[in-house]
Amino acid sequence: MQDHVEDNGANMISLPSYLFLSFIMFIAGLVVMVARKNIIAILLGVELILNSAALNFAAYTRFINQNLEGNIMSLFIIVIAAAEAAVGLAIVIRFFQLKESVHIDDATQLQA
Amino acid sequence: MFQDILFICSAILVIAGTLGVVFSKNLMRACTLLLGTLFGVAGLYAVLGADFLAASQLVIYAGGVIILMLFAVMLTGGSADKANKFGIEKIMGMGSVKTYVIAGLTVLVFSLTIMKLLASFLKGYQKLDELPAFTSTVDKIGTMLVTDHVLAFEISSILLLGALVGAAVIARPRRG
Amino acid sequence: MSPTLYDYVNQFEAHQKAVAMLNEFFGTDVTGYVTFLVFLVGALIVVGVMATIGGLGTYAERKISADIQMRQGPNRVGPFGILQFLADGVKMILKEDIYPAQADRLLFNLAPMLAIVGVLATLAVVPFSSGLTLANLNVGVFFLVGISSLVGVAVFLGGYSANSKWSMLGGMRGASQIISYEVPITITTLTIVLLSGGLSFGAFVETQGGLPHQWYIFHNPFTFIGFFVFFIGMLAETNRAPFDLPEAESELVSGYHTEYTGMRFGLFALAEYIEIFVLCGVAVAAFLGGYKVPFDLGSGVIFVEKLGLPAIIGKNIGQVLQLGSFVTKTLALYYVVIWVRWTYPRIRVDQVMTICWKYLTPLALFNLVGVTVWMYLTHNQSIWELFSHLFAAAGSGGGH
Amino acid sequence: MDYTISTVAPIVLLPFFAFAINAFIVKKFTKVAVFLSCAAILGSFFFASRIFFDFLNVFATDYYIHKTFTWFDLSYGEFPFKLDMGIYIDNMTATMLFMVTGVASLIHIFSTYYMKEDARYGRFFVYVSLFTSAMLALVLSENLISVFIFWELMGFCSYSLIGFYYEKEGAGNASMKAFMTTRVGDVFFLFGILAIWSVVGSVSFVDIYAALANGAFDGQYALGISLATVAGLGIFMGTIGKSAQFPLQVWLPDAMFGPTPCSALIHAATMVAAGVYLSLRCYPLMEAGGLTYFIACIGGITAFGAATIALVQTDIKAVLAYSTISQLGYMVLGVGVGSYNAAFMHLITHAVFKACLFLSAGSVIHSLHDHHTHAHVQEMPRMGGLRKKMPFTFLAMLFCTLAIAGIPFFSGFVSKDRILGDALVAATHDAKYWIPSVLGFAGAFLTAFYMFRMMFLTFFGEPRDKDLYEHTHKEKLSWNRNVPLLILSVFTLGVFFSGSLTGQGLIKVADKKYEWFQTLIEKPHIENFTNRSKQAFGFTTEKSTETFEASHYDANHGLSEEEAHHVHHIHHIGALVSIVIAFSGVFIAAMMYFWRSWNPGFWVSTFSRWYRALQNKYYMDDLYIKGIIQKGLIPFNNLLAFIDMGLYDRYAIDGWEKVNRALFTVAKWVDNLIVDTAMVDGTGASVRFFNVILRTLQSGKIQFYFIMIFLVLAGYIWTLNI
Repeated sequence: MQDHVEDNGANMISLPSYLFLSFIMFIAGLVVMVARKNIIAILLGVELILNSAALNFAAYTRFINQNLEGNIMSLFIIVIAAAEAAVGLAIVIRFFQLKESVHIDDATQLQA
Repeated sequence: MFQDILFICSAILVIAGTLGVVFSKNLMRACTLLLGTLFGVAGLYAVLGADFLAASQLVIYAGGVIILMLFAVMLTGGSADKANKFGIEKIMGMGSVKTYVIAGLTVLVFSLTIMKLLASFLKGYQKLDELPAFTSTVDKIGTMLVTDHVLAFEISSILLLGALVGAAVIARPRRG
Repeated sequence: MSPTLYDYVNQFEAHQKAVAMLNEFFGTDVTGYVTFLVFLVGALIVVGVMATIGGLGTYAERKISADIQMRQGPNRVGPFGILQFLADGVKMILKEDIYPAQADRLLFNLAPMLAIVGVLATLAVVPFSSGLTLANLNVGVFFLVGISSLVGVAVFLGGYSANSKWSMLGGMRGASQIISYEVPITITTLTIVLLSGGLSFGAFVETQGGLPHQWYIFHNPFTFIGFFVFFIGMLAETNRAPFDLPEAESELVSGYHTEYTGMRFGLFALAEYIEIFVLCGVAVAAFLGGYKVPFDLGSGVIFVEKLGLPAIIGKNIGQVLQLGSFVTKTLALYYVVIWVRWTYPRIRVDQVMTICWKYLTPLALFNLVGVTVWMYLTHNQSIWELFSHLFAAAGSGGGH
Repeated sequence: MDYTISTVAPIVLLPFFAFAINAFIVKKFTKVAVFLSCAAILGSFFFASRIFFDFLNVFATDYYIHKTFTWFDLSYGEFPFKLDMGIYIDNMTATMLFMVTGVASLIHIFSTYYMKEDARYGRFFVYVSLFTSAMLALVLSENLISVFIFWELMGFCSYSLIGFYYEKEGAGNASMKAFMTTRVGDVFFLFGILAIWSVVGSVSFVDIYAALANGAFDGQYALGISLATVAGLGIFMGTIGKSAQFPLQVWLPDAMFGPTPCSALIHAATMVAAGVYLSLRCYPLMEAGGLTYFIACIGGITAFGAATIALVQTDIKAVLAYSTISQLGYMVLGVGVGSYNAAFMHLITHAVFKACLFLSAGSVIHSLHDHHTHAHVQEMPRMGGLRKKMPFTFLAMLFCTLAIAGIPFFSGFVSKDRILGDALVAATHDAKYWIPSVLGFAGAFLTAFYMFRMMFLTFFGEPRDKDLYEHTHKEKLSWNRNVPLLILSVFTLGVFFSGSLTGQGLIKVADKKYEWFQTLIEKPHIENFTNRSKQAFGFTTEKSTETFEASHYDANHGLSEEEAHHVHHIHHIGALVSIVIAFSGVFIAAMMYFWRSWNPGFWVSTFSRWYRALQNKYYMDDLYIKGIIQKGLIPFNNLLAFIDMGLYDRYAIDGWEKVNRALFTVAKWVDNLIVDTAMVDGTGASVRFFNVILRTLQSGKIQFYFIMIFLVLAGYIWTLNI
């Protein structure tokens, strides 16, 4: 972050380390999406996956082409995640009003 | 050195938070731990020099999404017969051995494929300190948003408006 | 990349010589460690002072309320009872730490820490003076808005995890109130971002001047309205009266911290008082000229040139003047906040939301548009500059 | 003045918008709707008068504005099929616009008085607005197709307004009759347009003029008849239908079922005149087709025959209707004898005085209210002596009657006298023109007679129906009744049209624009159009490239001194004759109906057969209904019905059914065995079989879908060779 830090030798921070972290987040998100039966928990998993994607964008753009396109992409991913969370949670709350449940397997009908 | 410390802290936060989200039996805690993950990601952005991105991550996730999630958990947590008064302990359907086994198998398959994909990427890249430092990204991002990416910018604003109205319409209480 | 406290320290020769000596002594580059130490010391000083100010805030609150209600207030411990807060602190530390039976222990412990962390993290960007800013981030305002929303999460978690009706209601009220009032506050701050052309507090302050007519509050009518929008939103953000619904003692016992005891409760209280100071500081930096001192005394150049002082001393005198200017204005605003609390009655929950969404948010949007139009039409001149042009034009016989 | 869309379009669009808005609001906001209609037509009048005075200012015979835009272009290769729309404004158009908007404005205002108590007060204005806009669009049209479109639109409005009082017995039939009769002419009109298209490849007036000047019609024959004749005849048939000329005049008297202002506007001033206007526009074509004598004969017959029928009518509006037919006959006669200018002048003057006559008649009818039957009275035998009750209406009607009768100093004299003079000139050149000109003079005599008969019967003498007379209120002046009458009756003075008091240049009034009408309105000089250039339509600001010098009145009409002397001589004779005729007609009418010295009953009993023939309109309605329709069309219809039902249905369709039944039995076997059993049931079975397999995939469990998505994604990535 600062110019004078370059002297100190930041040795471990490279693209693979970022890819590893984003991989962990992605796999965790996948597990949450598949294993959990609570709709909100599944939304948490979606957030994790979106974050791993955004992190990948930012990392690639920093390490490979040093421009800001990836940052912009990450920004849009964050925006979309916010919109997704709002609508998704609204649907969950509506679903709960109708079914008294947030279990994913209760969501079997397209119509109330 | 600062960057190393910040990176290690953030990475620990991310990994711990992520594992917490996966294995926590309590949804409220899972949400809180997700907050930790998101802060960690913000820290990772900061290490990358993407200061605006980090701040956006904080504002949007910490300020908006997580509180929204907590609200949702609280509003849907109480199912009379299966949980206590506020649904903290026994929020239903947090997964069983069976589901975790299925998920584990899926993950195994998927991680193998990803590893195959990434194998060639994972060697021979520059370290962060060998790269030119990023100066401020704010004004550049601002310029790019209203020049090159203005269409995406406007569309995302429409998307947000749609999400706002849609969420309000979907969640509003109805008679009957 | 952003100017920090270290940059300020690094510009003095003595520091550079000391670092060079240490390098020789240890035989290796110790710049990084010195930087770390400088930040550590700076951060400790700031946090310590702010904790003291937070403590003194409780004292001030009690004294001022007593003054308004024609009482004495605390007057036993120390002169004028000024050490009362220390006694309170000791009392809180010594008290028994109680967990409610069905509470969620992890979250119950986490909540006050989140609150204090969120507040103390904001101190990193508060511009006490041009030198004493821990990190003048490029995205300072954005960072502050984001990190301070941790307080909202903390309030919510605190209310939720205690497993009590009062706490629950208080936490919900607090969270909804905090995330709602972030909207007008952020939009109002955006007007200042537009005017100053930067997201950092440094940019905010440096584009203003020392004298009131150079402040952004008097820059144009819209910012004048904007200041009050900001101030009202600030009261709600910090759960101060008349927006103290989350901890309304007459309805909810004590709101989200009903079940908290001892130092955990203390942390919540401290966080609240420090947050008030921080937000007052933001208001000062954004609208009231920040650390600027009139007649450019803050840079210290005048002392060097007129009084012949050494450059380092002149600069430091300037810094002290800046610090004094900032703290004076902030404390004045702090006084107003307390004054408001003991003057206005509490409003209802629905009125809180009505004020936010039906009045403040549209007003803030109107201000944003208004400032944009103003900037377009007047080429970013303040109303006083326009007047002076007008009078100059009138003096020179009309025309532009 | 440069003409852009904003200066011309409002003339048409204002009434049209009034119509479009009123159509929706008329039921709830009648007053607003009426106000909108009146305001719209006044706005039109404003814009039209701008154009008119601009043209008057330029004062050049050949000045015209022609702007077009492409409506559609379906040209393919060398087959041009392109239709332009646009405006064509010359002096005639400008005058016509001014007249139509002016008369229509006054009639709108009068209608606010006349229709006030009517149950469908607002709806009347809706129709009238639509009609006005269609009429103005027709006048502005630059080609025959758009003329035809608006022509039919006017026909529809006329139909609606004739049937306006649909609860009245006969109104519905009358509207149907008007519509169907004019349709006969319109079919020929369409033929004419097609004939023109086949020769010229365009239907624009200027293109037609250019084609005529370039001789495009030379040598173009179809079945041995020149195409110019076919085209001219077709278009003139349109005129016959619309302007109620001799064979097709039967609809106009029945059209009087409509409200009187509508009769004034549509069936006197504008729509029926549109036919004559069209003939004048296409005059070079008629000339090239050699149709002038035919046209003159039709005009003469109509002028005289309608006048004879008018002699015996007792309904005040019927008299006016027949007089309208008769006057239209004069215009057509004018077209036929080459009196282009006078025919158009008669169109304008007639529009003014006939509108005024109808409005006055309406005023009379409106005042005469039979309190037994609760109906308005139109029968002249029940009137009489009304002069004292309604002096203002009497004066207005007197002026108009003087005008129509051809009394000097009035506009009718100026225009009709010129037509008759030109007819005499034509007769001296070619003896066969004696027939139409003599018919014209005879008609003029009859006109003076029957119009004054109407005046005397209505306004003079003793009231014949005392009861009715007693209940008639003395006329009160009201602005929306009397101002239109006043303005119209002032404009019956000839001086406005000729620039001199008498119309023969005896006393000049306006020196500068002296004889503006005769100077400005001339036959289209088709040789000017050979190298025509269109101006693009739209928001142009550039000035018209052509510059025109002001024309001057040429008393010799471009003829040599000697010929001009001859023509003037004949004109003087004609003027003298028509003055004598007019006054003798008035005198005889006065002898019969004012002084009552001569008994009209004597004439009735002497010529009783003729009288019956006249009362039955020469049996023409009977001829059409009993003769053509019952003897011709209905048997033909029956024949077609027999062919359809007796032959086609019985043999072709029923026979086909038998064949089908036979095929059906075969097909049934095939269907049952192969299609149903093997294919349909087999498909069902196979679907059921796969269903069992696929059902497990679509379980509705979203997490199963997640897994599938991830696995497919994984498989895809695995196959990537990076």
